[in-house]
Amino acid sequence: MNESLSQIFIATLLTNNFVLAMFLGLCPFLGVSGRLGTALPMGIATTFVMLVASLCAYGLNLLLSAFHLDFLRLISYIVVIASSVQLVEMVMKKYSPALFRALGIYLPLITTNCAVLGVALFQTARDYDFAQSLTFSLGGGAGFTLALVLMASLRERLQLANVPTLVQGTALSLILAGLLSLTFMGFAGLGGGE
Amino acid sequence: MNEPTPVHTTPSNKIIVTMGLVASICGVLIVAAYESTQDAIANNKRIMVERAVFKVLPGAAKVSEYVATPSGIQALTGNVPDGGVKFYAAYDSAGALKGIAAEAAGKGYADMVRVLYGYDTQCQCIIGIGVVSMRETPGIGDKIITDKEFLKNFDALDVRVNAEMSALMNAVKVVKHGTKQNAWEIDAIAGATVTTKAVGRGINESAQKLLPLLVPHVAELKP
Amino acid sequence: MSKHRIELRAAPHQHSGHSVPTIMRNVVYSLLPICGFSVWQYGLSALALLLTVTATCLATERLLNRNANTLGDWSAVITGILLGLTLPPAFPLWMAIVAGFVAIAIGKAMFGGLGHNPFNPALVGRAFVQAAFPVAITTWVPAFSANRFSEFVPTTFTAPLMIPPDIVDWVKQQGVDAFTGATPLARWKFENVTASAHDLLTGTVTASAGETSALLILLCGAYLAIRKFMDWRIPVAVLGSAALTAWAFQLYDPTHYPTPLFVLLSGGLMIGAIYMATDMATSPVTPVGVWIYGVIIGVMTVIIRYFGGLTEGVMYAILLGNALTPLIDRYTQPRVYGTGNKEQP
Amino acid sequence: MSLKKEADEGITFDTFMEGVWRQNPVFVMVLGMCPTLAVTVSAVNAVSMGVATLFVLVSSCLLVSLIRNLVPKEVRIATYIVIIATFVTLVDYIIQAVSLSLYEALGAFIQLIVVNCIILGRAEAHASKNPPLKAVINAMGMGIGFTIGLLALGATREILGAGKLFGFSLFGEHFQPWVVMVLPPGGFFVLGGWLLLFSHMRSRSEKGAAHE
Repeated sequence: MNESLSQIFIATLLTNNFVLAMFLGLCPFLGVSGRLGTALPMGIATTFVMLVASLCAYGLNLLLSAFHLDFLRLISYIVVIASSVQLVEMVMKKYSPALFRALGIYLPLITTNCAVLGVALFQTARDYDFAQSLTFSLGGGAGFTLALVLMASLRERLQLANVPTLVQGTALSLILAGLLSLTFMGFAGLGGGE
Repeated sequence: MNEPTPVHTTPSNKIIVTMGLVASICGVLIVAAYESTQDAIANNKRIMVERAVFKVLPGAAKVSEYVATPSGIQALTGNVPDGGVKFYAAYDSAGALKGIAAEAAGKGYADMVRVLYGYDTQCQCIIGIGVVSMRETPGIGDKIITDKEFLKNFDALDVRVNAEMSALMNAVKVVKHGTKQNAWEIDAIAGATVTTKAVGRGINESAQKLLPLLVPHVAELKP
Repeated sequence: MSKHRIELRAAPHQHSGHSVPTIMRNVVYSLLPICGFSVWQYGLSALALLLTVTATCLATERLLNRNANTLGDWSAVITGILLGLTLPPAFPLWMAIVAGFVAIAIGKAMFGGLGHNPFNPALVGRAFVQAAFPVAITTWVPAFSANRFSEFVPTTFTAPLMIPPDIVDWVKQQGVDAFTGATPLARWKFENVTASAHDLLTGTVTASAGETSALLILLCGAYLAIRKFMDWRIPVAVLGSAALTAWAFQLYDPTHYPTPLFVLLSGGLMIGAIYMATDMATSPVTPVGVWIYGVIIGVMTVIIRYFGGLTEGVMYAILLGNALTPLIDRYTQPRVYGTGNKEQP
Repeated sequence: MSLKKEADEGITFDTFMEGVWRQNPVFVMVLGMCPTLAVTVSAVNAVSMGVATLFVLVSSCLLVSLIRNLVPKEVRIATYIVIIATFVTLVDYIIQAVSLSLYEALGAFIQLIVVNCIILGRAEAHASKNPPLKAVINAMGMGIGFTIGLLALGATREILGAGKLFGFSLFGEHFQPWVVMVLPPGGFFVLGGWLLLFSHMRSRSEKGAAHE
């Protein structure tokens, strides 16, 4: 539909945050959010892969629609995402070894991040054009990073708290995520346009 | 588990053969599934569209898909062309045109609110709406389905097209609860203003685009 | 207790000259006039609501800390009163019990109790019931109705788990003129009608039990600030930034945006800025951090009110501020003495 | 080789029960979270999603196990992903053919089964090293465990969030739904609550064992 770019960006960043409202990318969200130092690079790496995946998916979708090969969409998306992760890894290793050292270990994890495939699938389902798709992936990545960083900073702080042993671990992360999600509900309606 | 094995690489022709084998198995499976479910899916989609259209245009018995473009209207085949607007023409069992249905969408409280509205070509007004999809707050936003008073707005919502056939004579507008005066205004639901406005904006946008293209060609619609 | 007047910033406050129970007790004292006013304004239903929420908070606190008696630190009482004050006076009591339980259980006990909770417990409870019961939490009753001391609002004693009855007819019988059933903020947002500053200051408007009289809340807050039981920077930062933001919007389009005074006095901004944003466990420690935190809350409040789907944004703005607190602390941390000028890895 | 030894081990009851209880993907391993939280707003959705995942899991593991000796190590993961994507596409079409309204309720999350870590995890860790029958039985256990987990979540959220179970009203028409339960925060809270319950039960049984 005719959503403006700023609407899409605000929606994916805040109101329909990928992690906190759409539950995309939860595995890394719960797994890698233990330390602030790793959360930010992970978020940036994911955003970057999302952008690449979104570009590829856009082109691929044009191609598949032109040849009426819709049934190959899922399989080709996942293959493209897996190989673009590989490609990003190789390019990074060659041209920016420092960045590679910082992000390298997260890249393979991103292949099975449902947020990345989610970007590709949702932009197709919503019939976004090129600019909309790019904005969607950027906003999604930024939203993922925001949620990850917030979560990591909270969890780091709670390491000093005497959290009951029963609650420690994933349950605590989930409750924190629930509270963050509750907080983000306050953004509902932002960017709705009067 | 992963004992350090001496580096041994599989010859690339073996890799290619295996991948080819796997790919062909998968290809066969997908195509088989696609072919065998195609009819059922098309049938399901048709039933779904019919059910939605019949709800907003009571008395209809048959639906066909059309597209309106600046150069006229034609039956829809394949994708909707750029600048075209998709709509449904509904006929009663005798084959007479019962009305037009089209989709409208507006940004609501949580996400896009998508509705289907029924348009009567005689009175040039909207005579019913149904929700296609929405994620509004249950208990508040979903009043647009349940609130009888609100649905009365769509008994005969005026969407006449102006003489130049360029836009609606009066834009559809959402007004504060209890202040509806004109037939082209929608009386908002108290406490669910955001969702109501989304519906109003969506209908206005869609009608402004579709009706000027459609009205000059209504006579061409035949079952 | 020491006689030195040492500046109190935020936790850890062991050396500030005030013990935790002392501060907490004084906060409770300062809240009593506000409670009294809301009971005078809304009558029996408000009284029942405040008592129920506070009792629930205390009971939950006791239940979840079976080994240590943590009731003595008064914190559960504060949570209860604040939560009660942010709820609509006619809120069904069973829902109030849910709110109180969630506030203490999910908001505090889950994280190890007082001082460890990342979010303000009262606001956690309030945000939970806001999301759970969106209709009941926006059902308002008129202030100063004639029968307020002789009868309860019909919704107060709704059977547990059931939908509260419709009170439209009941409100009509109260003989209150021109009751719109909407808060000043909602009326501004949807009808572009702003309430007068006089009404907002004295509390003759429709709102939650404790967010009506801005003047009274301001006075009680001043008491706390003067006695140094509260960091005055936070309310100043919140209110100041909210007023500035509102002023900027009004310059831009005076017909559409209300005056800064309306923004300051309406809704829960006053009680939020003074009593909730200042919660020591959930606000930053560093002086710079405190200012950043306050400004974020003030600006977000105005943005949510103006552009969001909700009419009131204070609660979510403070929760967001709470969520950002660890980050703010981390990036405004003063360098530890003796670590040199190098940045820490 | 350890691979050989493992393959020779017989099929025990635990092959099946491992996924249902001891290694339950939802409550113990906390895997496959996206669909777990996103679609479990009602019991029907939860079961449908669980069965769809079960189907993909079992068929992928079967195929992976059948060709386990053919696939070169280098392209192992790529092959598995292609196989999984194939079966997900299959499920996608089947659900569309069965019920479009169910399809719309589950949305894009059917296709997101591809990146459900349970499936790739099982294919890689179990099916690629075991004969077909054993792989299928183990996958079946995992899938059923996953479905049970989803059902527990979906039922809780539907009962509280709508006062219904499988669409049937439980408390009469005056029940006040807890809207938050069908919203995203409710998903997090309910799963968190179930995990708390599980770890509580586990610590109880451990204590009990210690006392004996």
